[in-house]
Amino acid sequence: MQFSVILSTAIRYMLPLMLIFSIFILLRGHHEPGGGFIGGLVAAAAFALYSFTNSLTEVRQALRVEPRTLIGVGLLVAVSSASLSLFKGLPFMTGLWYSETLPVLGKIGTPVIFDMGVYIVVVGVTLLIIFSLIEEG
Amino acid sequence: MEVILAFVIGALYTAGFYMILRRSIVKLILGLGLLGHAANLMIFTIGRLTRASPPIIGHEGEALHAPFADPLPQALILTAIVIGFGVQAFAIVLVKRAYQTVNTDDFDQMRSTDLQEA
Amino acid sequence: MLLAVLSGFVLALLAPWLYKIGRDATGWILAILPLALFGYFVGFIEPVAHGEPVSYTYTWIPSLNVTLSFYVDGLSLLFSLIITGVGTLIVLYGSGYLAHDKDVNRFFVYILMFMASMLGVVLSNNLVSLFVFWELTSVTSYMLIGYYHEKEESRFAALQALLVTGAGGLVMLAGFVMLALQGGSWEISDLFAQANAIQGDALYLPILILILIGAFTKSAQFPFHFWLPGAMAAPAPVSAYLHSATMVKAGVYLVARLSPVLGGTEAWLYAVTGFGAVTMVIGAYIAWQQTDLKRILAYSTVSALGILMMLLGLGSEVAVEAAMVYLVVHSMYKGSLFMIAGAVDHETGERHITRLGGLLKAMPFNGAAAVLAAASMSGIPLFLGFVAKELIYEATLDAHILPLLITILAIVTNILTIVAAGMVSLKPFFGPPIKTPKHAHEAPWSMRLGPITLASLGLILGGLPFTVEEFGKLIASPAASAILAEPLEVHLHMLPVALSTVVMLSAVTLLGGIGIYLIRLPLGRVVAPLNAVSAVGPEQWYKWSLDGMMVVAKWQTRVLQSGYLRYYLIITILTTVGLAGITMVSQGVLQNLSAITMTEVYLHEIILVVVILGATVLVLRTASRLTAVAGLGVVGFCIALLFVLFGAPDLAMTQFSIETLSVILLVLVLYKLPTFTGFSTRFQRARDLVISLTGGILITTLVLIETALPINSRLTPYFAENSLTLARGHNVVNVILVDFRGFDTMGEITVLGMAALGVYGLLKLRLGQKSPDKGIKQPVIPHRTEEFYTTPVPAQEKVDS
Amino acid sequence: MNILVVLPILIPFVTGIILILLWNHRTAQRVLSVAGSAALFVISIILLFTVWQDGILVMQMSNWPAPFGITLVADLLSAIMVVLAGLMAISVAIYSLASMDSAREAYGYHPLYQILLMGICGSFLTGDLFNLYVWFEVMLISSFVLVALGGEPNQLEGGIKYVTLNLISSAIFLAAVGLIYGLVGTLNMADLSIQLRQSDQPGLVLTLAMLFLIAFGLKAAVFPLFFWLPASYHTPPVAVSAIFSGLLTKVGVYTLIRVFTLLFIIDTAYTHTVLMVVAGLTMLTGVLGAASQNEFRRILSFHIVSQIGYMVMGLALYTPLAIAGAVFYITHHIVVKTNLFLVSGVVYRLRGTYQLKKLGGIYSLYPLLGVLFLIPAFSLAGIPPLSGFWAKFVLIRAGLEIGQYTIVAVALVVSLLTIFSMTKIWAEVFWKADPNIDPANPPENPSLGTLAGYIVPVVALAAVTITIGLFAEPFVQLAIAAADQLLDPNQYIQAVRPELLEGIVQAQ
Repeated sequence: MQFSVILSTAIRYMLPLMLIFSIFILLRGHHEPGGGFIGGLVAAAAFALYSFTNSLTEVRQALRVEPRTLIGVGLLVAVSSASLSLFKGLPFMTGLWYSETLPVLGKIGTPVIFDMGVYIVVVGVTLLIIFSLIEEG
Repeated sequence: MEVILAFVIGALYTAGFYMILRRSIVKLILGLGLLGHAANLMIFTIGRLTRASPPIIGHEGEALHAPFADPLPQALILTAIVIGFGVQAFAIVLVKRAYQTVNTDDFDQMRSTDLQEA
Repeated sequence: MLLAVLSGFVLALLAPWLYKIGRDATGWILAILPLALFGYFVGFIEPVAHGEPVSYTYTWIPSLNVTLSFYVDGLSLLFSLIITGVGTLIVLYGSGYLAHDKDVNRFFVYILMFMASMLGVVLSNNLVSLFVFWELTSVTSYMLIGYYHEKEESRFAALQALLVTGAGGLVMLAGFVMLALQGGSWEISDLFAQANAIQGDALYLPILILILIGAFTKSAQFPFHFWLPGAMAAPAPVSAYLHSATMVKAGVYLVARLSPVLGGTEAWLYAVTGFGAVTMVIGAYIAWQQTDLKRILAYSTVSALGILMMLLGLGSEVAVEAAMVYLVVHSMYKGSLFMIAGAVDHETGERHITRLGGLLKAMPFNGAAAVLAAASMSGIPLFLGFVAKELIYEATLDAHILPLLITILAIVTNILTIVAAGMVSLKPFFGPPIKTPKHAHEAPWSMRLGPITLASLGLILGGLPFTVEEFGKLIASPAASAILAEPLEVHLHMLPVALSTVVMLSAVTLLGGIGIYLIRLPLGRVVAPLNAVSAVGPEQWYKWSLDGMMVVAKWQTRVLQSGYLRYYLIITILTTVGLAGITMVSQGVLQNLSAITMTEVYLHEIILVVVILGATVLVLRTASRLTAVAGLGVVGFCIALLFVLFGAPDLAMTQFSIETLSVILLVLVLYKLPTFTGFSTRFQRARDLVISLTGGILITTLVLIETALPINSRLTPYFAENSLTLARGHNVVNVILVDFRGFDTMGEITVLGMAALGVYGLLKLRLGQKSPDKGIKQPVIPHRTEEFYTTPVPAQEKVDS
Repeated sequence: MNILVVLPILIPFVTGIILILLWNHRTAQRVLSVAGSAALFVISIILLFTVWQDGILVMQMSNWPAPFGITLVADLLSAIMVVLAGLMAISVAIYSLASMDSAREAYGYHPLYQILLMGICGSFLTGDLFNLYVWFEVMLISSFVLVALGGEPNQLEGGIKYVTLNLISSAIFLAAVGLIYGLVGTLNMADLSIQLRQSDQPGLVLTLAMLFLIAFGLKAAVFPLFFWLPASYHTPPVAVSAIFSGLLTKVGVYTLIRVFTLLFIIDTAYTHTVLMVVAGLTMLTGVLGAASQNEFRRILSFHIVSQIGYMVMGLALYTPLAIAGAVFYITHHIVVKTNLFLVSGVVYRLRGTYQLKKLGGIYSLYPLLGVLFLIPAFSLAGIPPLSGFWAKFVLIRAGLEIGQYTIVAVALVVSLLTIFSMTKIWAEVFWKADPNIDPANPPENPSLGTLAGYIVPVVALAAVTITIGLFAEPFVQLAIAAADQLLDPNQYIQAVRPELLEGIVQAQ
């Protein structure tokens, strides 16, 4: 696929923007339509677009981690946030909330962190599938 | 609207079943896709339809006020869609690989694991 | 007592190790156990003969009323003595017979286990325990008959014996359970008191039939007798022990044991006596036409078992006494003859009597034993066999049904038995010597002890008035009383006290036997045409039913497991529609359809619906993959729009993004696959459409009915109320996803992750060919070089496995 | 609240995650996989003892009261199933170390294995119908990947059938869950138990019951929905076959027992008659299928179908003893069937084929292996005093107690045919002389000692079979106690949330 230089440059600059947008969707999910799943897809789409204009090696470099590892990390984040309550003697996944409101993030609690885990997993999954298929040719 | 959708769902199921009964492995995948759509739409309809009141609590209120769309079926479908996607992605690739090994789209060429060796 | 029964199992498990130490002496060491047990049971003779039965109970599975309870009365004691006594001799004999066999240690394992199981059968008071041991005898006999397992014949015979006795056992188990449920107890001794209640019950006849089938298969009664001659594929010690002295008598034992509970009725009389009589004649008739030593003995054993069954069916005092005496007599002479036959076979390499003769000089001990045993078998005075035969005639003359017929049959049987006795004892050992494959010589001591002991016991017990009487008083009568459940007074006499019909019959029998023996060869040629009947005999039934089963099995598997995925799917869809549809119709669910009401519909919604339907038709009809994928995508996007219209923005966003991904994925993958080819005929398409329609109609009906009913979600009000206050989120759907039902989401992302790993693995890992090195682990592939697999492998040849 | 309820899900999950993160560290993966499985086994035993002592354990996920959140429930049946899962997990994990090829290990065999266990344990423990769907999917996707991983042609062919039919089952299940929510507006099983019993639409409830019967019946491989099993179970590496054969169909049976003792008891005369017919036909077709096969693992696969029939028979008879029989049967069967597959793998390791015709002479060379085969084989065939005998005995007794003679007769006939096909394997593989003996080129015959990784789990499972057989009492007691719980749904509801029971009282 031959993309014009303009497109390729545009995508290069869009990448961080889209990532920020995806995080925005992730964070607002608790209150407005959005959430980790859709956010993750947006982020994955950003990398996917990037991979159409650049070689896979470059995309991997930009990503820095293996998509496979992202899956693991995402699941780990999710399960850790869910397990926190166990240490407080509460049932698994009980939402724990930090009492202060943080800048940007707003109210932070384990359900939100769990959603971040979802986000990471979705990025990892999507990229792993796409990368594998592209490598397959 | 529920009545109309009931028939749409039925049509989707019929089409899905018909597609998976073909001998083509590609049609199988398309059929499974149709069935997935049908199932999601069905749960959505079963949860009853409410027009244009998403289950989001306004910033002034403490709770949802009727009328609002039932959020639970939505959450269930969302989960089901995502799971369905994952499973289908795998199934698609499986079909592709199977095609590569037997080199045909014809299911009738894929009977060896069921049959006795001569 | 528990130790006595179980010690055999323990020793069996130790036998292989003992063999490593003991080698050739192992038999002598192992024989100590049965001998000790024999001594142990001898200790019971006095008390049991004089007093009450002894019982022992050990708990096993109280929840199921299963106890390890043992009951020593005259009957079980008599059997225990035979089992341990003959067992001792057999272990010794076996160690000699199989001395040069590399698998002799396995023989020891199985024979000891068998002995212990057999002891368990005859001593168990609990129906379930009895069955447990019963089946163990079947299994151990399977292993023993199949001892020479590399021969097809052995495997066939072992399986045949196992299936026939196993089938009977299973039937019997049902009978046992019903018996226990009717009788209110699982302990046999408790059931004695319930005899009237059980016999009066409507289930009595089924119970009787079921249990008798078990007993008849085990004791080789017609029409199940055929497995016994087949079992002659076993080594001689096994035949001598299982197929003459012990296992085949288990059915006889069971009938005797349950006589007080089930016996005494007309049904019992006709069934047990009838089958016994038929078996005894058929067995004897076939026996004298055989030429193989072991087969002669096997059929004559069938005949003897028939006699025993018949006597138990008659059920009179003298009949039962006769049965017990004959049981002992038979175990002794037949055990010894089997061992002798084995010794002959072993030392000469030949067991066809036509090719044997004049062996007495080479094998004097075995020859002498053969003569003694045959004398007892023929019922010559001074031998215990004579006493038994007198009693049998007494019993048949006294029968409640058809005394004349039964007596005649008994005479015929006894005459033929004498012929068989002559054939196995006189023919091989006397007359002109015939050259045999191996140079004939006497067997080692381990193999002489058994035949000599057992054969001479017939003379010792039957040759003196004192021994005969004591034998009757201490052994036979207590056993008979146990069967009749009342003390009985039958005295045994060495010789008849007066010249009676019975004595005349004995004389006729003896003379007839000698006469027929002399003309047996010409007679055999005369009756030979009759043998064609055996081509449709029970053995054929067994083969036919096995073949028939295989035909049915193959046919149904070919039909069901056809390999066509679409048939599997058709069956699945039709089953679903059928089960749910029948239920709906029969349970009156369809009435709810009348409650359907049409609610308002807007034009844009109609348009969406039309687009969905149109796209669906496109998917169905297009010949292009990409068009089909596009159609599928349109359906998905339209559904997403429906979600938007009906208040589900999260759902819509998800559906949009997923649909996009799916389409990309489908295009990426299907791009390289071929275009559709029309595989199916017009008929198939019509058929499939009808099947699919039934599925669609089912779903539509269900949705129509449900949406017509009022909804009452028990959960939603709670979510509406608490999402913000307790779970701190405005978006209720998201709150449900990450909090109320966050656990679902955890599973969901796990599915996603695994699916991605699966895609990755499927695309990269291609172990196309079977590993060439005979299944030994795949060649070790460097672990980190994933590139190794990324080279696309060309489409492989289909490899069948 | 007791953390034990969630641990059987968490342990394999966390293990699986760590294994994904340690993707390229083969040794660490192998060690951790076994360690995780061992931990699961230990925890499962503690769980069972706790439930046995203290009654049903419950945890409300996210601390929302039932029926609003998701509830995890460990009653005796669940706990027993989890213990069995743990036992299979550790046995097959060890076996995998020896038998799994490094290629598959490099592509995620170990993490997938753990996630499979997670899905299985989740299915056993959840008390929520939709959550059950999710765990089913977790289990299924892992099993899909495990069936196909390696990409051998057979695997792909069998895999497509396996995947398609199971997807259909999932679709029916999902639709049925939706319909049930639409009907009574709840998903919690305890709550459903009440609502469905009191539904004013009994006919509709029965219709939905049939949909669940199909969905779970397909997973359990009952007649006429079992096709996917014989088509696929013999295609993946034997360790995968083994864990599947032991656990996957039993998840289907477990859910059948669960929903037909807890949810759909509105008209047992109707539902359980259907189950009875299904049970009989499943037993028969399965065993006949086995009789017609000539390949080690195919025979075993068809036998799974046949044996499932016995378990359904226990459920269909629906008396305390019968349900206990079903529970006992599952216990026995999982151990025995897995072990038979493991033994088939040892034979394959020695001879490189599963074809009976090409095998032979194993008993002469490896008498110990022969015994190790005979123990589970005879147990499967119901030879006393091994575990399978007691399982069949209880069911036969339960059937005769209520005069269900037909199903008992079928069970007995099938039992005989089971003996037939087990002895067929025995005669062909072990007794018969090796047909390929080539004196010039004798086959390599490694001593069993060098195959310790194969043999240790086989010996352990054989020991369990013997223990269950000889010391059956505690196992029978456990099964009876589990059955008592199952037949009294209010115990379950009471444990989940006592307030739910008030609904019943009001309605009556």
